[in-house]
Amino acid sequence: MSRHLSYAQAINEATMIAMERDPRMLCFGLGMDDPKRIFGTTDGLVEAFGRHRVFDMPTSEAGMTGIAIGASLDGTRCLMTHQRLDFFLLALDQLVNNAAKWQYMFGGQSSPVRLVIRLILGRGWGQGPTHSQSLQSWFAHVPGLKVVMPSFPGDAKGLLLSGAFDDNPVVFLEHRWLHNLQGPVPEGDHRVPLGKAAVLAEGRDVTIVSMSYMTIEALHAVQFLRESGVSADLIDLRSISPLDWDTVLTSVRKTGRLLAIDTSHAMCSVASEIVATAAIECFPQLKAAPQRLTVPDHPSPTSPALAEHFYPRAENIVAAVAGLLDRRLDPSPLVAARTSPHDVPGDWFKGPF
Amino acid sequence: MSRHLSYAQAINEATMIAMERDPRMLCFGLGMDDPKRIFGTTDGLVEAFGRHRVFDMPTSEAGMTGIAIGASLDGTRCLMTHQRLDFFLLALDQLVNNAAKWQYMFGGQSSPVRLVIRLILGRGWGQGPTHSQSLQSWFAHVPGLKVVMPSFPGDAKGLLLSGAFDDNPVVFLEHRWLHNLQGPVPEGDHRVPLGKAAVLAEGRDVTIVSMSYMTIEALHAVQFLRESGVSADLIDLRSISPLDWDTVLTSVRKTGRLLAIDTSHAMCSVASEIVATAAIECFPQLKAAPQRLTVPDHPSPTSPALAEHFYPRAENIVAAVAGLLDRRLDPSPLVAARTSPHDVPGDWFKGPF
Amino acid sequence: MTASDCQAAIPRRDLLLQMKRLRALEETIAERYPEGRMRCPVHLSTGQEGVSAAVGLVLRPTDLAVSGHRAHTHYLAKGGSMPRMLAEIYGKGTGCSRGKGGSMHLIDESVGFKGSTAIVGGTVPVGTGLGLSIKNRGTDQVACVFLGDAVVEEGVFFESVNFAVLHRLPVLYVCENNLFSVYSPLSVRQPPGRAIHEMVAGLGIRTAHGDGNDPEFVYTTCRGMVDGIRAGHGPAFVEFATYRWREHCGPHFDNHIGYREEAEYLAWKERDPLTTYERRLLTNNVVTDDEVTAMNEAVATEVHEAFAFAEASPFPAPETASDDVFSRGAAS
Amino acid sequence: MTASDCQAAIPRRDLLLQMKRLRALEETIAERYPEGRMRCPVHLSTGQEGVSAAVGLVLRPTDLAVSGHRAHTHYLAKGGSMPRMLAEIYGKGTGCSRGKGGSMHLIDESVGFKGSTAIVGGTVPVGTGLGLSIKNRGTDQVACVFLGDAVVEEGVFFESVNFAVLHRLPVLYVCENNLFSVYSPLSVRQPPGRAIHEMVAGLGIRTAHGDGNDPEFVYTTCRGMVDGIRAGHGPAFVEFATYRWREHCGPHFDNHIGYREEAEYLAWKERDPLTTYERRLLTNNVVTDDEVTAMNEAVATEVHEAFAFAEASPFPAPETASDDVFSRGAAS
Ligand SMILES: Cc1ncc(C[n+]2csc(CCOP(=O)(O)OP(=O)(O)O)c2C)c(N)n1
Ligand SMILES: Cc1ncc(C[n+]2csc(CCOP(=O)(O)OP(=O)(O)O)c2C)c(N)n1
Ligand SMILES: [Mg+2]
Ligand SMILES: [Mg+2]
Repeated sequence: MSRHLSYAQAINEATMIAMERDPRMLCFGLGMDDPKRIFGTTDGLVEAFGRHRVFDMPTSEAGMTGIAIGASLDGTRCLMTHQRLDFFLLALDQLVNNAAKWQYMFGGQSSPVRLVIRLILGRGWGQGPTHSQSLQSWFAHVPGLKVVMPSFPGDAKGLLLSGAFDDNPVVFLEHRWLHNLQGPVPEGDHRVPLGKAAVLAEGRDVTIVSMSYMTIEALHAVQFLRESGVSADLIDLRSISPLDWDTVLTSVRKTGRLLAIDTSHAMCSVASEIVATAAIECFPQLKAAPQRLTVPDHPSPTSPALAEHFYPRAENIVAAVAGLLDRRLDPSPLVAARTSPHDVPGDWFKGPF
Repeated sequence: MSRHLSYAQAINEATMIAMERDPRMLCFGLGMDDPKRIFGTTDGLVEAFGRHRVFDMPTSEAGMTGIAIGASLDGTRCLMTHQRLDFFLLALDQLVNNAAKWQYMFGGQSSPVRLVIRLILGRGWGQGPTHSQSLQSWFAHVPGLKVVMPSFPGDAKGLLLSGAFDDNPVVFLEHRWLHNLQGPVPEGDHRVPLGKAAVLAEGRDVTIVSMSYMTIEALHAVQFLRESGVSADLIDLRSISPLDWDTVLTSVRKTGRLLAIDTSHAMCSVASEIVATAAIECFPQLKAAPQRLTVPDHPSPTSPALAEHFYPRAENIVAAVAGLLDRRLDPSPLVAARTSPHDVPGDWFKGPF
Repeated sequence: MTASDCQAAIPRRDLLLQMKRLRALEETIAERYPEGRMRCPVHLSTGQEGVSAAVGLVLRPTDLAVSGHRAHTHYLAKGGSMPRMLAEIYGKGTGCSRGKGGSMHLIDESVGFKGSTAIVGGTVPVGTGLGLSIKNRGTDQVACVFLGDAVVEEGVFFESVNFAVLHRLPVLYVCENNLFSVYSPLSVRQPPGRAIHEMVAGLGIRTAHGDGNDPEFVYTTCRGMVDGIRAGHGPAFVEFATYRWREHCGPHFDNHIGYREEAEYLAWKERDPLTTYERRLLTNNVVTDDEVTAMNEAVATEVHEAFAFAEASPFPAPETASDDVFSRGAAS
Repeated sequence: MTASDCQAAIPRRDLLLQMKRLRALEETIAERYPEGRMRCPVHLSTGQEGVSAAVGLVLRPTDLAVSGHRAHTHYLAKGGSMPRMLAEIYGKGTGCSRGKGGSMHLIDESVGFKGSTAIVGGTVPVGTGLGLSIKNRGTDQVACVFLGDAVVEEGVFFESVNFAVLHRLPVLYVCENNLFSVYSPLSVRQPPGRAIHEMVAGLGIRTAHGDGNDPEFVYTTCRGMVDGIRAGHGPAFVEFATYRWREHCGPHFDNHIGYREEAEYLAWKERDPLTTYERRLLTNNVVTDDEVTAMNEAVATEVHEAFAFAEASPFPAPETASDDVFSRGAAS
């Protein structure tokens, strides 16, 4: 059965189920049990499972990541949350030199590292340069990590549960602008396999590959394109690593045209990887130069006046597709239909973070 | 005037010149003034400039990076060295959240961050999973950083001097297998501009883009190809960020065939970026699917029996070019000509690190 | 200098005036934030002004300082421009960081404020590095690092202090212990019985600690430490007990949401560094009622003008969004 | 239990035997390394065996341990397989990490050795996390973290100890202070007058310290701490003075290259934990000459056989290079 829940509620429900299924699993992070409950995603956890399993922690991102790794090596699954990805840069040594390599460097003779790290991607209301980084390409570059970026509540639940019961470190990237998004969420121990993309729309003319919040923008664009007589495959990656190349490349071979969208900068991005792999693998079928759409090559500025043009939106997607098809399309109705200010995801977002 | 020096000597000479030119500049890192002098690269520095300007440090990679940033903001240039890139993962918060963003997040109202960070890339003699990472794509993904990977002594000197006198943070990646490489090195304050690639060979059939130690392998391959009647453009990137797109794309437009070589894993790599950008920018001129050559998608194993096939070598480059041209080429003479074991760069390398 | 000289040297009226400026600014931000025109996170220091004001008066304009996310009062107390700070919070092109940084990324190098950033602990080594450079230049400047009680949980704090002690750097670490990190009390972050200053003393640094609500105590304590630093005695760490009145981030009060008690807040408010100090100076005839009125007016005008400036300033031109990724400084 | 009971409980012959095993293994590696068949960095612990041997005997097989780059003797003392460790150093498929890890990445979970890694300080939080899990499981196991004097310069060390104290985790931190990090003396890394155990005590952890050349002292000190940990008293930190006889990495002596004095080395060698302890046990008639001879023979045989195993073992098949990036463990 499937009801509508918000993305935050879906994460909450997945966590509840995982914690119930594995009575030793731990949940921790700054503010884990504080009044805000990490944007509602950890509501009710400490009440259900107690302070020994659900706890706040010192501001020690590196140490706590290593502690999570150690606990997991003794059979204690850990789910750790950081309110911004940006804070987790302090812990990359532990993630990359330990978590990602532990199986490999001990030749598979070790217990598994059963660790999910939730990292929230900030945007809007002046989050600025140190609260809005989106480093999926870094994580994807590292062998031994699994990386997911769900766009919808159902996938958030399903990927979090699959991650929690995977025997490898999983980086779970959730976009702040998705927390309030409503959608159908299956009940119970619903799993979405790691490494499988979702095809959200099917078409002939172009393949659009997207992730996380950008998939929402892409959905608007695809609808507009459809109304303009352009039919698109829209692939929501869900998993960044392993990446579902079958689905992506099959679509590119069919349409011959690719637009890869990313929440980060272009250089060495996931979008670049998708363009590169498509060029390598689908060269004979390509009908036009593949394209990518990313944020510009500078940090996110704080002023709303500067941030306004930083993030690509549906109209930019339409424009890119128009370029791929060498057609004229006027996306201004998309812009005109918008009601909330550009620096908030919707009226529910009251700032300040 | 130009004499032959080793790559390590070239780094040493550049450092000497920079330290002389700027009497406030500091040089520090673990083992900076120890008997080994960081593979000889810091010979004579402490004797010439004293312990106040050239010093060893606590094993505190994160803190010392922030300290370097702070000193530079007060007008004190810093050159910091780490004996392996892998150790520097501890300092990424300081590099990315501070050094890279400092100019931008203060709207250009700050003093410059004048900081060069030398990171040595390990390989061979069982360096294994935690002593051989090559994360140029991470650095290149971050706006605000400059990244160089010189392949030859002259460029090492010229890029280190340009980096030292640049007004931005520069990551200088030097491959352990290059330290003993001999080559012409101009005397004096020789600068190689950041952001300019070098064209090492000119040809019609294929563009090979390479970096760091892989350029040495590529040179062997290009010579073999020439003898086999295949003429290649060989572009040595030197700078990874900013990347010299003009040179790369002009060549790809000319030859229509691209092989991008990398010292790291494929996913979200610099090689992927080059393939992607070429596909986007040079699509009409491409005659064959572009290719890339990287290390496989697992950490570097320690056992020589396992490491043997981890690193691509000249014969793999030849094979990739053969594929691009749809020709048969037998690179076995290249392999047969080799004398030293595969896990050392030459007889000078005595291990253990 | 005798103890009474030192007493005599306390700039009492400046302490009061400075606290008034900081309080008025923070409270006016709180008042106007709900208008939705300051579109970035703000971390207000209402209640903690005693520390900022005193440290700011101990430091000279040539001294350097860095801070973290809660930096408004550090910035102002160090001499930073109020209009430019406010313009920054409004996202305007006249902002101290030209709209790129917002409330958490403030700078004014003309008065030695070298920057505040938003990563907990992130500027501790940066400030330490300022000290390294000062030491090498051989001046008697001091680098001041403002930090919260959560910062001492970050490893980089220990790395920085260890280096400062090792090299006897002229750095003053000022820890404002306000008992909380966001909504997390000390009890979930640090062991029972921990005194931060004692733990830090174990690294070999000189320390002092005491009541952050008493600006004269803060002033004399820091003054003593800074004199020692200028005299080459190496770094010092001072911890002051204080309390943040409003919510962690944003303009509201939040004693009702469950992480702390209204009573606790009221007890601290009772010991308000500003009003208690004003009473004390009036009682002791250091200032007169008229002088206080004049101060209040001057402060109100300053704050009013700063808001007027911020509001009237234009937004930065969109095409400036990509400026300043790299330094414009010419290569030398 | 009285002090004399505790004395009586010291496993003297085991201490001697264990030190002999560790010494023989390290020295044979040193002897044979120049053959060029152990093609990975090796960090030998010759001279430091007193600590490893004693801690290994204090710990139970069910206790857990982690270590860093210099881990051979920790691994063996915890009960790790000598042949499989050597095979690992030879890069063989029979190695404890099947050739993936080499000398710096050792594991033997069957005896509770949960892994050693090469990043300074990298396993300190990992060992602390083992303690968290043990505590939650409610057993009386102990997690032991071996570390060097440079590790306490890494921020993650403080973060880990702070958390261990906060949550009263069953963790024993064993610091072998051998005065150097590679070629860098303590004087360039930590302030003069610093006693590591004192600094760490500031975090609120129980500490002890003393002579690492006296295996009985190490044994009784750690035994006391571990008993306390098992009784729920929370973590402990012990520091032992010791000395690495050979070069930092590799098989040679390096007292001539300029970073330390031959005389210093000789003074420490004079106090060799192995030979002095052997003399002491002989003098006190705890062991006889014949027993010592038998021990020596047993150790020589064990080491010989371990080398024979390592040398005879096949290299791993090339296609296994890509195995084990991810865990094979079935998803549950
Ligand atoms: C590395 C990092 N972790 C977490 C955060 C989220 N965060 C922002 S402010 C803050 C509280 C810090 O507390 P404290 O240092 O005591 O300063 P206070 O807010 O009390 O002034 C936290 C945890 C952050 N910005 N950076
Ligand atoms: C993070 C990091 N920095 C630097 C190194 C290089 N390194 C390898 S071993 C070592 C010495 C560590 O000294 P100590 O902890 O005292 O151990 P010892 O070698 O004396 O046993 C160093 C600095 C490293 N491996 N990791
Ligand atoms: Mg606080
Ligand atoms: Mg040591």
